Amino acid sequence: MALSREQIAKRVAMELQDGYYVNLGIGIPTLVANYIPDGIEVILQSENGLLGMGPYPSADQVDADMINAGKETVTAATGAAIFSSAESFAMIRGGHVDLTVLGAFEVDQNGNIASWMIPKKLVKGMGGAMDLVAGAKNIICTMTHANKHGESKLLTECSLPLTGVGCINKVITDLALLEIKDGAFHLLERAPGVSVDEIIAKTQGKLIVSEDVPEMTFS
Amino acid sequence: MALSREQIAKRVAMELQDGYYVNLGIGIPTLVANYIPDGIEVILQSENGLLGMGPYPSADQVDADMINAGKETVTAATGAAIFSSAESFAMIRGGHVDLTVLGAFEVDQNGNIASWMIPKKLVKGMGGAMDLVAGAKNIICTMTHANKHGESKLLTECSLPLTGVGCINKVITDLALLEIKDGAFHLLERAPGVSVDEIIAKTQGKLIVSEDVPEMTFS
Amino acid sequence: MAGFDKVVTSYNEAMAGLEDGMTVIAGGFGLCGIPEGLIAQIKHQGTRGLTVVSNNCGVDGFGLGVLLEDKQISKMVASYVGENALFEQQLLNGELEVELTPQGTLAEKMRAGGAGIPAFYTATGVGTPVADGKETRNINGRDYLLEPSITGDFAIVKAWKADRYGNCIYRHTAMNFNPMAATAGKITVLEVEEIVEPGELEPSQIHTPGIYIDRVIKGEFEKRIEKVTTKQENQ
Amino acid sequence: MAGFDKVVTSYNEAMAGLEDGMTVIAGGFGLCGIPEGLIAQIKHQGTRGLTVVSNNCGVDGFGLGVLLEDKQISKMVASYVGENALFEQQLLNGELEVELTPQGTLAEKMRAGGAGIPAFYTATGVGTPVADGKETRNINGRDYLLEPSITGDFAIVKAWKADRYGNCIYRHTAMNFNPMAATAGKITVLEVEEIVEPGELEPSQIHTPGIYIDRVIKGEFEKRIEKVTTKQENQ
Repeated sequence: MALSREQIAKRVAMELQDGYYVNLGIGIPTLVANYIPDGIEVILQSENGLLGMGPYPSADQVDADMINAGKETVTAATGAAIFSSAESFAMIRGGHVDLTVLGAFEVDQNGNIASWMIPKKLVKGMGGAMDLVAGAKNIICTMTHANKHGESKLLTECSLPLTGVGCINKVITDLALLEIKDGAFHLLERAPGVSVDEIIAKTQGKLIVSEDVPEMTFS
Repeated sequence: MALSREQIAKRVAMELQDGYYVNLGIGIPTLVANYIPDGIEVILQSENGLLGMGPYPSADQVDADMINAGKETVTAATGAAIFSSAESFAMIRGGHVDLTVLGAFEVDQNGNIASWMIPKKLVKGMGGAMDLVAGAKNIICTMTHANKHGESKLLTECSLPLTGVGCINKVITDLALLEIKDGAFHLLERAPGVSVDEIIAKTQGKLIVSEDVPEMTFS
Repeated sequence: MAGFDKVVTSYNEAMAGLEDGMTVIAGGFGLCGIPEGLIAQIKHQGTRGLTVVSNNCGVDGFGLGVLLEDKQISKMVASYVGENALFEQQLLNGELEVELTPQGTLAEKMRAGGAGIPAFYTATGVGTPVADGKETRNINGRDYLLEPSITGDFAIVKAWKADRYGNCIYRHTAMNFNPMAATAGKITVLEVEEIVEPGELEPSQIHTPGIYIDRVIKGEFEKRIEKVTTKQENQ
Repeated sequence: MAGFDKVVTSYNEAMAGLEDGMTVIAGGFGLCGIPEGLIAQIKHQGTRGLTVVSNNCGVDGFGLGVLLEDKQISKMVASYVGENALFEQQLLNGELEVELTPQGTLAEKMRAGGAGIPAFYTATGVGTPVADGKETRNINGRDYLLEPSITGDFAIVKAWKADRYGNCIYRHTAMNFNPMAATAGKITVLEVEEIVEPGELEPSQIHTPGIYIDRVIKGEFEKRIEKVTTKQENQ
């Protein structure tokens, strides 16, 4: 069965390593913070200028001057640092963030990503996404494998205007975990109960499938 | 009579205006701080990262962590700010310093300055001088009018490697105050008791002399 | 001390000299850390044909969004302009031009503008619509875009505390774009919650040194919150 | 918490991985704000063929000057290298290469290196020997030089207080080049006067966020002063 948003977030969280600085995008990526495995510590970077983002505040802790990049009220964790947008993107652009998790409309077998602009629809802007994909060492893209019409979002070549070129390493969808390398998607894990055939059917880009594709586990 | 170092500094200080941010170079320029006219306030910038340089400390205030760009121990004035070298030169390069006063080996009638390198002598480095001359809105150069052999240091064209191109507006020497514009030195004031003829004799570059050149006053 | 007493007491003085067609750089991220009173003054003055450079354009009826009501903005340079129906409408009508700029590139363009760096290279945007019309250059095996810096006729900035020299500190994440905006205005106006005596701010803890600041005014802030999220709701 | 406990207790651990021929970026201005113990460790390790990037090269017998004694530095990138007889001698002998770089350009090259900006334009040095071999480009009517950024295999940095995450603050003008150096090392090692508990440093007052820092060590500092100047002597 296809993964829920929470299950996708949970699987992403298993990719975290002790000591990682991580930037989580809006949507499913934000949920990853709820599933950080026991025994490891990661520090969350929010690109509006916060390193060490804590949980949401209690009602009486809400402070208009303490928000994250999604403009939600948050808290600062113990040991946090706060700085300007220029400093924040110096960190990002300079490759100091270990992992970035973000959503997308499309990714392709060459690691290109389209996530910000659908022609003929109103363009709201790229925010920090282009900087994040250009700067991060290691990017995980979270998305549904296909759109609501059943059309694949894992493509030979992105059809929408790009956010970044050749920058995505890993995709975690509601159906599968795939690595992108050498011009192809490599199917590494499938969602519990999802068949390899379904993933093949819903992947338009070049897909490499090994003999035995394990089901995901979540712990 | 030729001005003393202190008199040059005193004449430079009369160019200060209320509200100026000023960077004073090493040597004679440093002395300018001792002659800031009554009734005006200037803030001294030191390029190692101090805006609001105060006087030298008393012996028991000396602090190894509080120095100026000349590596002398100093104090911070009330209302000072301290920052990194990158921030300091952002100020300088960005044209936020109102006046820079520095020494030179040579200046020429096109406003070029040579102040850091004498071929065949050991080169110690340009420090912040190139950044200062490229960034300042307004630069006063202090120097002796001629070298110890009587050779002019106000030239048609600098003979030494340059520190900056077309950047010097004003020169205050031991003999005169001159403005540089339109490819010439314009003699505006002479030191008390120094004749126009002596200044003409000791200025190799193109010199414009008006009919009546007043003597400097110091108040 | 006249030369360094940058405190003004009226918003008319604070924004004196702002003229039609000028470029205004504004600090803030969404509605966080925005110079509310200075924006209101621009609305009040009715200045038109403005190019506004800011990460966002506020929301309908608050923040920079209020300058849309009388069509005072002709061009917006921003990274994200959602949450604003009037913006959308003026954009579709062709009454408003928008130049979308990646957030980190926008921050760096402001910093570069203030720091006398006319242009810099960045990998951000290579191979995307952002690269259209820009030089792409390969440096050490990777492609980069040449991005010009930004300066403004005015910068409007919100800080927490400032002294009369304009030295200031920001509060929490209300810092955001404010420090860069502060450096990039020909005239930079700072609106603060509190004016303190010189010396109250520790010199090495000052976020923006006063050299960048031309005028300081004490404001009153509503500090509207875009998305109140709390533990109870979300966890 | 292992992942973020960056504190090491020996200088061997602090400088582990430094190899012959590497580039080391060092904070400090003259003898002010220099990582004394880390420099001593490099001397102790005997690493050779180093390229050292720092505003100055210390003095004879102190600061980076001690690395000259056993000829460990093969190239120095600096803005000012006076006050050092051994430096002079090795330079004249051809044992040492020097790349003189304007102070502001040097600071910006380090910042750019840490910030993922491969190159930027600056007016500093146009028409001077610094421009030799570099691209000069006219932008909006003024000439600028293209300056590439600098990164190092190691950066050695001195701060006042840090927590185990590497968040730190500098003391007075001992800040100088340290914040930029901190961002520009593949491995950045921080030597501090005091290690504090996480949370003791106010988040918005941290000068260098810990993300840039790989190792933290508590040092003992002599803090030698180059020019003691006092009121009595001078006024």
